Amino acid sequence: MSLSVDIEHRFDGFTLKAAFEAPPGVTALFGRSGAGKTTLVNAVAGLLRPDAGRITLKDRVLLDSAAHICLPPHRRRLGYVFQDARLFPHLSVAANLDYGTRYASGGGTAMSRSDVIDLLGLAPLLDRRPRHLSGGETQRVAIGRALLSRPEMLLMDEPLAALDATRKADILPYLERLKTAYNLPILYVSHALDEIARLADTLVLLADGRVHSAGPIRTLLSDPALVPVLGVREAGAVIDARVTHHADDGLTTLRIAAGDLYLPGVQAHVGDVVRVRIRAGDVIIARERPKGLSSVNILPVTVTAVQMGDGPGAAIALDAAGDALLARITARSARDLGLQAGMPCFAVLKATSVAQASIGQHLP
Amino acid sequence: MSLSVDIEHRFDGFTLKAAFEAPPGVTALFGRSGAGKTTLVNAVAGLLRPDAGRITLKDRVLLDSAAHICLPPHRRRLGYVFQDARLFPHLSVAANLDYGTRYASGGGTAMSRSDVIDLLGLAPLLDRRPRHLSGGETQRVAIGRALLSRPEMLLMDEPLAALDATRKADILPYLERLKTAYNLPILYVSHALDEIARLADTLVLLADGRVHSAGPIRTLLSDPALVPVLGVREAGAVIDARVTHHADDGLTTLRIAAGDLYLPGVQAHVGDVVRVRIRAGDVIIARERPKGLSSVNILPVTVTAVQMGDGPGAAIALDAAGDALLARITARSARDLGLQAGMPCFAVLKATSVAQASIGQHLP
Amino acid sequence: RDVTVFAAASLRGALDEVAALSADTVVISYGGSGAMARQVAQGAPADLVVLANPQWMDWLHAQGVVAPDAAAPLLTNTLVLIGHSGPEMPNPDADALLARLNGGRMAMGQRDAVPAGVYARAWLEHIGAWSTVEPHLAEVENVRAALALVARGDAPLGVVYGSDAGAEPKVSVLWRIPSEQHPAISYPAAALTPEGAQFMTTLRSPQAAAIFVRHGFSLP
Amino acid sequence: MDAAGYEALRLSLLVSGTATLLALPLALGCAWLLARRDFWGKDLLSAAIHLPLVLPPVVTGYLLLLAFGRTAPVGRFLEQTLGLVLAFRWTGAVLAAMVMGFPLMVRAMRLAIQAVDPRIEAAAATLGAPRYAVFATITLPLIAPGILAGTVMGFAKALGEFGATITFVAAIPGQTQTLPSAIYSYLQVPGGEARAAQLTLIACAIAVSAVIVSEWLSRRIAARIGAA
Amino acid sequence: MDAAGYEALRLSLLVSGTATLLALPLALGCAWLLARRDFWGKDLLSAAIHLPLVLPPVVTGYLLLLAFGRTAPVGRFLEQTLGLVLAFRWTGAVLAAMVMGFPLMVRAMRLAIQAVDPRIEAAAATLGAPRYAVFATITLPLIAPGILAGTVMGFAKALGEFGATITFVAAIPGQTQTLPSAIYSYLQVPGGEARAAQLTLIACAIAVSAVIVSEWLSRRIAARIGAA
Ligand SMILES: Nc1ncnc2c1ncn2[C@@H]1O[C@H](COP(=O)(O)OP(=O)(O)OP(=O)(O)O)[C@@H](O)[C@H]1O
Ligand SMILES: Nc1ncnc2c1ncn2[C@@H]1O[C@H](COP(=O)(O)OP(=O)(O)OP(=O)(O)O)[C@@H](O)[C@H]1O
Ligand code: MOO
Ligand SMILES: [Mg+2]
Ligand SMILES: [Mg+2]
Repeated sequence: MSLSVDIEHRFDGFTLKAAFEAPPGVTALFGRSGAGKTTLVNAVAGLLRPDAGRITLKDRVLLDSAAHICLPPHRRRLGYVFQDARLFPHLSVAANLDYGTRYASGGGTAMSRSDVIDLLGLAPLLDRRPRHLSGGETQRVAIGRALLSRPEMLLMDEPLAALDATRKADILPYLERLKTAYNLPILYVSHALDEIARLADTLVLLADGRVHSAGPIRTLLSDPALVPVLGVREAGAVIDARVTHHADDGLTTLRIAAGDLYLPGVQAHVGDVVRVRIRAGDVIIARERPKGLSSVNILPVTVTAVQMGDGPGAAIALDAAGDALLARITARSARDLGLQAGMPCFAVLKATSVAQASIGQHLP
Repeated sequence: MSLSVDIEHRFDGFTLKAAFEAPPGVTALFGRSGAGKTTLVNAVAGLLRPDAGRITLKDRVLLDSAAHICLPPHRRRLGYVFQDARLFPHLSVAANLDYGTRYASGGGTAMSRSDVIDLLGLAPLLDRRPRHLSGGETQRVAIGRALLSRPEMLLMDEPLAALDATRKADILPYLERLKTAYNLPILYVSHALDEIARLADTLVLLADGRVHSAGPIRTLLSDPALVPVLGVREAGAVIDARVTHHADDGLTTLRIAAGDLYLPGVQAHVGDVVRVRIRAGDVIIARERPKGLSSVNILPVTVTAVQMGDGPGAAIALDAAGDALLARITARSARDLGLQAGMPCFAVLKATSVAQASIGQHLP
Repeated sequence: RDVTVFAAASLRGALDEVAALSADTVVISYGGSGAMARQVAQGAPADLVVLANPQWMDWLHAQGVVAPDAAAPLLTNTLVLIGHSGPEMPNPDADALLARLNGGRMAMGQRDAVPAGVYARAWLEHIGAWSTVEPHLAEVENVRAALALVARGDAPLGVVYGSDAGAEPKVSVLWRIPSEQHPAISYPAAALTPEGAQFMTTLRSPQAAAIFVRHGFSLP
Repeated sequence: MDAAGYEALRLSLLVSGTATLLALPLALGCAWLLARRDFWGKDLLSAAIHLPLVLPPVVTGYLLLLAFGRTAPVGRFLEQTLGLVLAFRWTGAVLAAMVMGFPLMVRAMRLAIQAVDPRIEAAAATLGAPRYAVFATITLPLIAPGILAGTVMGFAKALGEFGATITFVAAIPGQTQTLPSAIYSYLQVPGGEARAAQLTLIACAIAVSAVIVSEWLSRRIAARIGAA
Repeated sequence: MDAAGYEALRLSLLVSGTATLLALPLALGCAWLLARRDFWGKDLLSAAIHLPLVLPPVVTGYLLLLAFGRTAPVGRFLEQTLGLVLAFRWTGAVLAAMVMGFPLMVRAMRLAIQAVDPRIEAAAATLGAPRYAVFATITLPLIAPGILAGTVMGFAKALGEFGATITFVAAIPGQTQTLPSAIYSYLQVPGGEARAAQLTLIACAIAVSAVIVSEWLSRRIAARIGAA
């Protein structure tokens, strides 16, 4: 276990009581506004001393209220990207970044300053004062500062919320590299399931200060029962696929047990196993293999469960030669097509609707 | 014209030179981080006095540097939701809200305090101090405060960025109601094209301090040339449809020139005209009418333009009996299907993939 | 070696000139008599003290700092009634003073704290005017402030030393108070070291006497 | 304590209290000007405000006499127009205490104003609050700790002021003789230490109470506005 | 100006400068304690720091004399252990100036510390900075305006201090006679006004220069840390 958390804390009118284990990799904290995400991260960082609990990182005890242990923040060696940036107002952007390096302990992950500056596009900002930055620029500097502090774990509280899609798409692969190449565990707060699906290995769903469910992202995202919790639009399965070919027209062939997928813009090398997120809403079900469609991804599947919702939708769990898929279609279609468990059919996936951001590198 | 802006301002290393007209309704400012969105909104609000320019709201001159007119912020009667909330730290949430009402001029839009509190879920927070709020809670209070100040126009700088999808979905219809029922013009900064497509009537694309393009949202969103600018995932056409029937299973039938659409969760009344956003990535093209699909929306269309991108994608402009549609498919599929201008074919839209949030009420 | 003298502030000027007569380097610290007495008792590096007030010299005797025979009066001074302008007031009584004050106040040193104030009070009591004049006093922290009040016309009358009044053109002496109407105004001096004793001889020299007289003091 | 002591105590409290209250708005105005405005002569204003700190109090008192004495131009003007006499009145003691405490008050308030985030004030302006209302409803509450600190300092200084007061308005029992000048005069007499000590203890007690009240208030304010 | 005037000026600058520098760290420590810590007796500490403001300077000087005189317990102890003699030396004048300026310094710094957002300090801690480093690299630069203000006030007060100094260490030319006590003693003799005025002008000039320098510095600091 990388991080293990079991804490309890009461505010006036709000109680956080959460326990979870975060294996190496990225653990996402997901939950509505006010669910307790920031409170929890603050406790991990040592900025909030919970009423009771125990937090360990690898073999280090960060907090053990029973043993009266509470490591001060500066000895926890965690890099924290705050929801509210918290740049040092009296330091230039460059000095803000260097602050991270200044007190970096020997350990942790070595990232080069110039890499960080390039990635986050900070070069033109280096001489600026924080108060002359735009919202997104501020947040990028905050990310850079945390990255440069050589932390043993990164805590990121909605780090990309202030960023535009292009910038997000630039930064996400880098975060992935942190986790794979540098083996840096990340605790990642976000309300964008997109980012989470791409980055996270583990998902912790917080609701009202309690852990609603926690587990491997694959399992949770393809659980039809969680569709209402995660939001209708965001549900979708995550499957592993091996890169077999990059074609000249930019499409990459990926092999899964059920057949081949053709996806654009996959960056991995041939032979790599990548993670592909297929949103339930992007899957069409056909009784017969359709022809003359612009969709090049058509997989034979078997219906494993049909879950009719309260509304007009239905969640259909599918088995694609062992991989779990999730489709969200209208209840009317489900009836019209006569879908039921065990029925063989075809899943049509739009190649372009497999979001760029949803293709992530898989853990080695 | 509701708002007319033509300003120029230089910061060290950044120049804003933007002119645009915002007709009544919602005008979205869209652009990358650092494009100058906040700077522009600040100029409209009177918090930044641009080097030169002219800003008028309806028939009131807010700024005319040639005539040395610069109305102070408190006489501009604009409600500003800041990117960084800016709640009054010494006042409770309730008092923050009431501050808006206290100095409200007689004019502007009357919204009831209890409505605002209900909508934004502020009831449990009323006695709290701002520093005891979570990020999302803070932003909700900021929105409420601006709404209650009876402004003649709302300025919203990424108001929903800190909110989760569910909360966003709750608030968006309300903003729509402000614009339709109360006729309140809104200048809306966002980097979520989703929100923009749903709310905005006019889109102003800022890039590097300049207006890249501006115009009715319908035109800009279905312009294949803007696909790279807006982001591959977010491009998509917006069309108007009339509600003809609400079925018991929750699907609503909408009439457009090319035929019927079946969409879930449409809230409008029978007879209303609503706006439907159909993302380019959610459209599949078929040469023949497909059968046995879970997709119930299949429209006969004609290809009007095929634009091959640099990468693996292709943007296909379609004409559906007069309505412009945009499809994004792989270049390979475009070639395989032999798509070219003038060719008749079928557009398959997943009912559930027409996002809930993309169905908005149309201006009366 | 330097000679250090602690002296009453009202002696500055005269004493500075006298010090110049000495072959030694004379360093003079001016201050209030009470403060100086306390400092000497606390071991101040004074070779000689000149106070404006015999009471504090007595106190120093009592503290055992100064031998009873080491101290002797060095100078005396006179007390004068001054006014901003107007005719002289020989032998004033309470009514005359009140009339001349005409609703204004009489400036003088604080009745207990400032030596000149102590003498002024004694005089007023002697002529039986104290209870009448007392409500019309303006007591200040030093004689010069009293002088300033009269010079500026803020107070019609004041009681100060003769040595102070002579040098201020904006006030006129209305009445030189006879010395028997108040306790003797005496500046006792005491040498604390041999160096101090040596400077004492300079102080008592005829040249010094001339300087003191020129500044309005008298010799005992 | 004897009657004179009581009288001095009463007067000290009256003078210090009045001086503090009167100086408050003026000091606030100066603090605001110095913190937020740029104007010609700003540094000189700041220097002038600091002067009473630098000059021996007696000199300040003397200068007050030159300006506000009965025969002085300003003093005459005040007497003729407002009927306000400062010389030898408790009102003059109030003026002296105001002048001496002023630099302390201004500085504390200025620091507090400088620490207010102007973006918060801007937010209030966009909600329609005119400038004075922004000041009253946002700035003022946010600088409450500074106002409180300035008030305590000003009051304490006023309570301890003596040199300028006695030079300007003398030490008239019941009118202008405050606690410190009573203490001073006791200290000048051999054997007066005991009574001086008694009055000193009273002054200390007042100061300690004022500080304790202010610390309590400051904690309440901090809890309200969320300062550390 | 005569040699004595120069001497007094030199000594005043030496004493005020030394007092300000020595008091600075101590005042900073007290300010930090009062702003950030809660402990038993906090209000009493605060009251004690304010006392020199409330008491007539002469009383403060007298108390210093009682404590640090050559024959007084603390004075003797200091002399025997550290060889440090305060009584009637310029070092004593430094002590008196420190004590008198202390409340002003502490208050300015305390206000500044209270205005620092602890969340910014917390951010530094998460980046690995130990507590002293957070203070040195974050808190200290952010409270620079307060330190500057405290320094100016303390220096100004030290420059103007007179009652406590003359009571504690007398006014020995070249040793303990500072500008204000020279001014005071000139004011005591007939015809001394002109020289008193001259020295007063010099004191004013120093004060004005100090304030102008501090205003300039304060603008630079504001530009750096982004205060209003
Ligand atoms: N100091 C505090 N005192 C009282 N209540 C608090 C305090 N801090 C947070 N809360 C409350 O605790 C709850 C959880 O807050 P937290 O900041 O952890 O939420 P969050 O999940 O991070 O939300 P968001 O997504 O909006 O940032 C909220 O209801 C908040 O109002
Ligand atoms: N006071 C200032 N001085 C110098 N440059 C500034 C100042 N304020 C903003 N800028 C710069 O102007 C540019 C535009 O800033 P602005 O805040 O308007 O961006 P934005 O479009 O709102 O970005 P974001 O989406 O990140 O909030 C940025 O490059 C920013 O760094
Ligand atoms: O010389 Mo004195 O002791 O001020 O009257
Ligand atoms: Mg949060
Ligand atoms: Mg912005």
